[in-house]
Amino acid sequence: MDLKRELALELLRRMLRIRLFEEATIDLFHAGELPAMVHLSIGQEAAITGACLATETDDYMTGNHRSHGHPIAKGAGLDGLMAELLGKAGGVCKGKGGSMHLADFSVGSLGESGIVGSAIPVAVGAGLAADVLGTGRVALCFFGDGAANEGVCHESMNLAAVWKLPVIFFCENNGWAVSVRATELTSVENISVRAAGYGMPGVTVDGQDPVATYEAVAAAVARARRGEGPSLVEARTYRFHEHAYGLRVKNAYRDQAEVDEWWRERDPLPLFRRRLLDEGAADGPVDAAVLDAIEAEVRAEVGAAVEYARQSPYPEPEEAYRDLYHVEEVPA
Amino acid sequence: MDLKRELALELLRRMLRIRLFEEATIDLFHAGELPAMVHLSIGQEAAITGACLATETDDYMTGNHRSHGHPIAKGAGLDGLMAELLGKAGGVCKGKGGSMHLADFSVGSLGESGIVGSAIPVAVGAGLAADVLGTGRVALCFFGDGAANEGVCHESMNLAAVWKLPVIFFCENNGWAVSVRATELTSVENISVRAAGYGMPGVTVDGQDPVATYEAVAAAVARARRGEGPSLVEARTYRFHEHAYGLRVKNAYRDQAEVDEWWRERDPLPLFRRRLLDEGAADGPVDAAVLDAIEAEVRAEVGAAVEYARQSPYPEPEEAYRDLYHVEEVPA
Amino acid sequence: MTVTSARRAAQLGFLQAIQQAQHEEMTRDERVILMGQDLRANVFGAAQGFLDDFGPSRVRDLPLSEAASVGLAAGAAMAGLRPIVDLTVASFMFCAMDQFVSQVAKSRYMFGGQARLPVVFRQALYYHGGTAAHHADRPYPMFMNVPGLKIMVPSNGPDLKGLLKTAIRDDNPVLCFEDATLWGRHGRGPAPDGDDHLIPFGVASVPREGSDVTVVGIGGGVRHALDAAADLAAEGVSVEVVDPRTLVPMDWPAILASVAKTGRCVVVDPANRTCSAASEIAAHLVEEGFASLRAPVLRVTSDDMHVPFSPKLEKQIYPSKEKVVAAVRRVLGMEK
Amino acid sequence: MTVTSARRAAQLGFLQAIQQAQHEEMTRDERVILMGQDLRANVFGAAQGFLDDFGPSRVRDLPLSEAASVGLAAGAAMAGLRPIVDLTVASFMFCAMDQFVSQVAKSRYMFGGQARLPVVFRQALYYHGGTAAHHADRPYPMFMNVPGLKIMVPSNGPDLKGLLKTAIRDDNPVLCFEDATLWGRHGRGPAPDGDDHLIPFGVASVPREGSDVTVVGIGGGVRHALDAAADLAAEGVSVEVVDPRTLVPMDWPAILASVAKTGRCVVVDPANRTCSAASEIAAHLVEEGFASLRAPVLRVTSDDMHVPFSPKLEKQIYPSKEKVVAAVRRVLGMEK
Ligand SMILES: Cc1ncc(C[n+]2csc(CCOP(=O)(O)OP(=O)(O)O)c2C)c(N)n1
Ligand SMILES: Cc1ncc(C[n+]2csc(CCOP(=O)(O)OP(=O)(O)O)c2C)c(N)n1
Ligand SMILES: [Mg+2]
Ligand SMILES: [Mg+2]
Repeated sequence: MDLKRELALELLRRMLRIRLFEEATIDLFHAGELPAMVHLSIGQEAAITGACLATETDDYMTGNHRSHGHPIAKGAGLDGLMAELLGKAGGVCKGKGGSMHLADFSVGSLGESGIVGSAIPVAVGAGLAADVLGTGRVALCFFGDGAANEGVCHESMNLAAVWKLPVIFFCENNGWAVSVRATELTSVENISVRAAGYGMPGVTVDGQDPVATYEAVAAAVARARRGEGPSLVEARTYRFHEHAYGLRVKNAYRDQAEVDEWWRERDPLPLFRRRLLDEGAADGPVDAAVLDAIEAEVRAEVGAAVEYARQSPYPEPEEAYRDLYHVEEVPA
Repeated sequence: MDLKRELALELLRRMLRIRLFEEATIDLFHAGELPAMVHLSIGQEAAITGACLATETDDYMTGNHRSHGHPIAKGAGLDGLMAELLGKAGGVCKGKGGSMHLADFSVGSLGESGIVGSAIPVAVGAGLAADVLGTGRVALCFFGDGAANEGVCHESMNLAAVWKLPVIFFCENNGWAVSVRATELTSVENISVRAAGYGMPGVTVDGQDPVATYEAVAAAVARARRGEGPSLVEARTYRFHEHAYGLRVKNAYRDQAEVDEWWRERDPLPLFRRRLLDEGAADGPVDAAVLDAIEAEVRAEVGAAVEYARQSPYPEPEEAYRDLYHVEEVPA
Repeated sequence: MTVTSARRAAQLGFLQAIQQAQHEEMTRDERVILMGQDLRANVFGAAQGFLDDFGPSRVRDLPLSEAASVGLAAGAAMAGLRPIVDLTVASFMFCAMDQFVSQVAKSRYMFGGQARLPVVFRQALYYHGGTAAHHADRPYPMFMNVPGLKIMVPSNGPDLKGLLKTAIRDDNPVLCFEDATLWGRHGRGPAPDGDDHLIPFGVASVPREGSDVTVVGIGGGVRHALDAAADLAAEGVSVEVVDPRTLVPMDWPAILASVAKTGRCVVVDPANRTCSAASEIAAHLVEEGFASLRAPVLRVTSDDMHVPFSPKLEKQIYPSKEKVVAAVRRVLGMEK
Repeated sequence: MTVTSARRAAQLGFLQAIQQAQHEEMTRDERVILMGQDLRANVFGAAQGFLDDFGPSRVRDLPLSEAASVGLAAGAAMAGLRPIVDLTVASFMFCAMDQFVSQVAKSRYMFGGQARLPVVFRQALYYHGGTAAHHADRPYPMFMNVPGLKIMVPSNGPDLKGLLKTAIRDDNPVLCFEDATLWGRHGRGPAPDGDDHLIPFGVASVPREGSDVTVVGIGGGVRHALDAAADLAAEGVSVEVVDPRTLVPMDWPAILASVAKTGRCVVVDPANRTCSAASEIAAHLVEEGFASLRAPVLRVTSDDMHVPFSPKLEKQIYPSKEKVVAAVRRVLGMEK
């Protein structure tokens, strides 16, 4: 493959972080330790990771309810994220945000949004700040195929395009919005065709391929940094689990066979592992032991995060009454 | 021209109704008889009339703040509209709506909207009713180039497209949204290119040409009645007066030369008159006397409307407290 | 044992109430249609069998386009349908606020009475369950500030059914807020008979009579009021619980009459405190019932705070039985 | 004659107040940017010369995309700018309600304090001038129900200037509602000196002291309060007028102190009556100041009605001097 070894392995590492982190949340769910349902990105790791690694740590990012993968791929530490899911004081949002509202400003993650589509203009605003302040940063905006039909998505794209802001609109088209097939809610097959309506480039890539995704987003990032404005990148991917883990939908709405086939044929983790082994990186071969070592490292990291989260105390009740406003510290 | 005489003359008649009605409002404004500023459609009569005459009286319509032309072209009586502008009891909305909120349900006009873009989904809903009830009606939705950037416009187009509803989205692209040139607010030159993002046909026509507009909308209406779903028709036109008559904008924002050129070269009324005389209708020539007679008739109609409006009493104060809710008449 | 089972079988919960009301009214009137996100798969559990029974034209899954969905319903209503829109979670209403205010609430008035808008919007108040700030709003007071809407916030399944059926038959727009803390057993009540159970708007119920203090409860607040009343009865305090059931129109005569009797009032409202329904009730009481007030009207509301995620943080911000008991004691001068 | 001119020259109206506050703060801090519809052409009259003085990067015309505009400002604020957004007319805020609630108001809290949102949204309460229902809303009470926002509704140019400058320097989101009935001479007041005129939030002013009754006025309501006070003085009634100036935070101590003195209160609020700011003030007063109340707190608000177009219909629905006088008489027992 075209990527250098270091980058290729980092892609794998972050994909694994998402997968193993979320598998751990499944265990926590069954153990009754999760306070609420979680929306898993399992199956979508390649798209998310490919997109995030095409940005720098100080670039901005916003996302949605299916939120764990975004900050993980952007480089957030797992401890604070896991503690957040458990509603603990050590959570990245002090236990106040929870699964749908993760944010880690230290890696440019300005927040996920439980209101679908609602954080899209926030990313455009971050792009505006980068533009006005001349920092050279870009903003990466994750949204789903369902969110693409929200009005604010349209407004945001037009605004970013007309002002040529450094924004990458990244659509994780996983084929479904909860129980409804994307094509029943959206009047076009590929969201990327809408880019032409804003005079910006639009491209659809295989979201199960981290390299293809990385390359498409890297091109969009380069364009944005050159001051040429936003792009829309759509990654075709699939939601491997139920909309939210733990949700029981009354009527069956998607064929188990469809799900099984994606697991069997299109699981991004074995696919990428195989490819790394088969093709190697641009600067040399990759061997299985290295990959196994990475997996072991990530497994340990995730284990430590679960431990950290369990050990972290619950917030004090008064914590509920802090952070509504920023309050100027009175100098001593 | 391809149109039959009757239709061609009706196009002219309704264009004249708009023009002379609005010229009368200018006089009323200067006479201090108008309670508020008015948004004039002068210059846009061909687009509006071409669109409306492609529908039937019982088809639905919604519009915007630049509202007089729409109900006039749809066939509303001038008396009630003029009285409405004066806030009189004989107004089509009993004096409660005013210039920006005209409606005449008797001709399918479900209401103009002072909130720009806000009535777009209402038209889609009317289309839904037609579809569910099987009435065969269509809904014509007027909006401006500025409104095209409202989120609800996007949502409405997607919804109409995915449900294949009988809706014609009709954009009066007059090149300006108040003081800003459309191309500075909208990332594409032609709004119609956005249609592809919804999988519906999109076309741009010369909005100074009532025949071209009529034909484009007639095709869209036919398609809608066949159950094939919505279309987007964009008419390129121009706002001949200030955004609102009586508004004084502090800084000059458009060249007077540009305005003058439109008046001189592209005024739809003399253009259409000349064409009628030069080309005749499909079923025979048209002579000037007929056109003059129509103009005289319309002038009389408008004069009568002004008289009606002036004579109409103001509503009783209690009228302000009626119509908030529909109240079931108690049978005697 | 048999009696108990029979009594149990005759209980009506929130989800069945919705299911029944919608099914009966759609059967009764072909113009009634049902639209919502994830409706056909019945994700929220109150639309079982609708697609089969009424077909795809009348049972529709909406895209994530709340503003257009609300405007669509307004337009459809003006053109002859009687839509029910299931917006699922009340927090999503903000996306459609302009459509609620500018089209749904204003069209009839602005157009001088030409429009009729027989349309019902249903949404859950999805708080108290770890959903955090983006799903847990209780925004009905904001809509009370908008003229032209009717608003129901029922406290039990039978009321929900009866009011929802009335709402569907009303020619005016109705917002139906469903307090999700009542989805389970707390929302159950004796199942009404037949398919003609209609409850008029603007008529409060008095689920418990008393003489010392009036507690007005809204939605899930009624439960806390009743629980507090039971506890306080043990101490000899006689609490009257009034459930307005609809906030617009509000049954002012019933509330004023109760307070005229007791001279004291506590209002229990799950909404945020500032400009809450409780504020309105307190303001109205002091304006119209000042002479009968022997103590301040106290509001037991949610604190003015967003909803925190952590289970250790969330519940304290809401009204509770304990807070109601404390407020009743205060108005009775039983404690400072 | 010379004196009069000098006094006239030293008056500050609403539009100049905005112009000055924004210009001074943009000069002071490069991170402050100004965005709005039709700003560069200065359609609303408070942005003369800004494009020349601060350049196109910091002075931007927004498309008709209110939701994105508000979210954009939130994101820009989180990433280091200090945006001022001129939304022009408050009625357009509904289009962006989700962004106000879900992003602007909630982000700091939800993310555990990571976000700072130094952003100001300005909008006119554009009623009383024949604009009809779609432009004439006075929706600040709806936003009072949303925790996390600060809200100012000034009643004169000097206050507007001082509060707006404070707002721009605040690290929290502020909504600045500008009552358009004060755009002309009614909004003028003595021009403050220098470019350091800052008024803190949460501090009421008392434009007229009195002892018989407290009249709390909001925005344009202050004018009616003062006019009524002047009329009533002629009859020997001493009215104290309190102007909270900011509704969030509200200066409760000042309002309570005034009512503790007078024992009577009327609240004048141009918003719709139900769940108005007046309702909140009345509810709070009865809760915290019951002992000092000698009469019901009366609300003089707009009627719960949309704004009709006709000049013969519109004005009656709003508060007026006459309505305030009548309410004061009622609380003083001067008439039934
Ligand atoms: C504004 C809004 N509407 C509806 C919902 C309920 N909801 C949560 S996720 C979801 C589907 C989102 O689909 P998509 O954007 O494709 O994301 P995915 O879940 O497939 O990752 C819905 C309808 C919501 N949270 N916010
Ligand atoms: C939601 C909303 N935003 C802003 C305005 C103020 N406004 C009224 S008309 C207008 C421009 C509309 O432009 P366009 O849609 O092109 O219509 P045109 O006036 O050119 O006919 C604006 C900004 C409004 N009325 N509603
Ligand atoms: Mg999806
Ligand atoms: Mg225009």
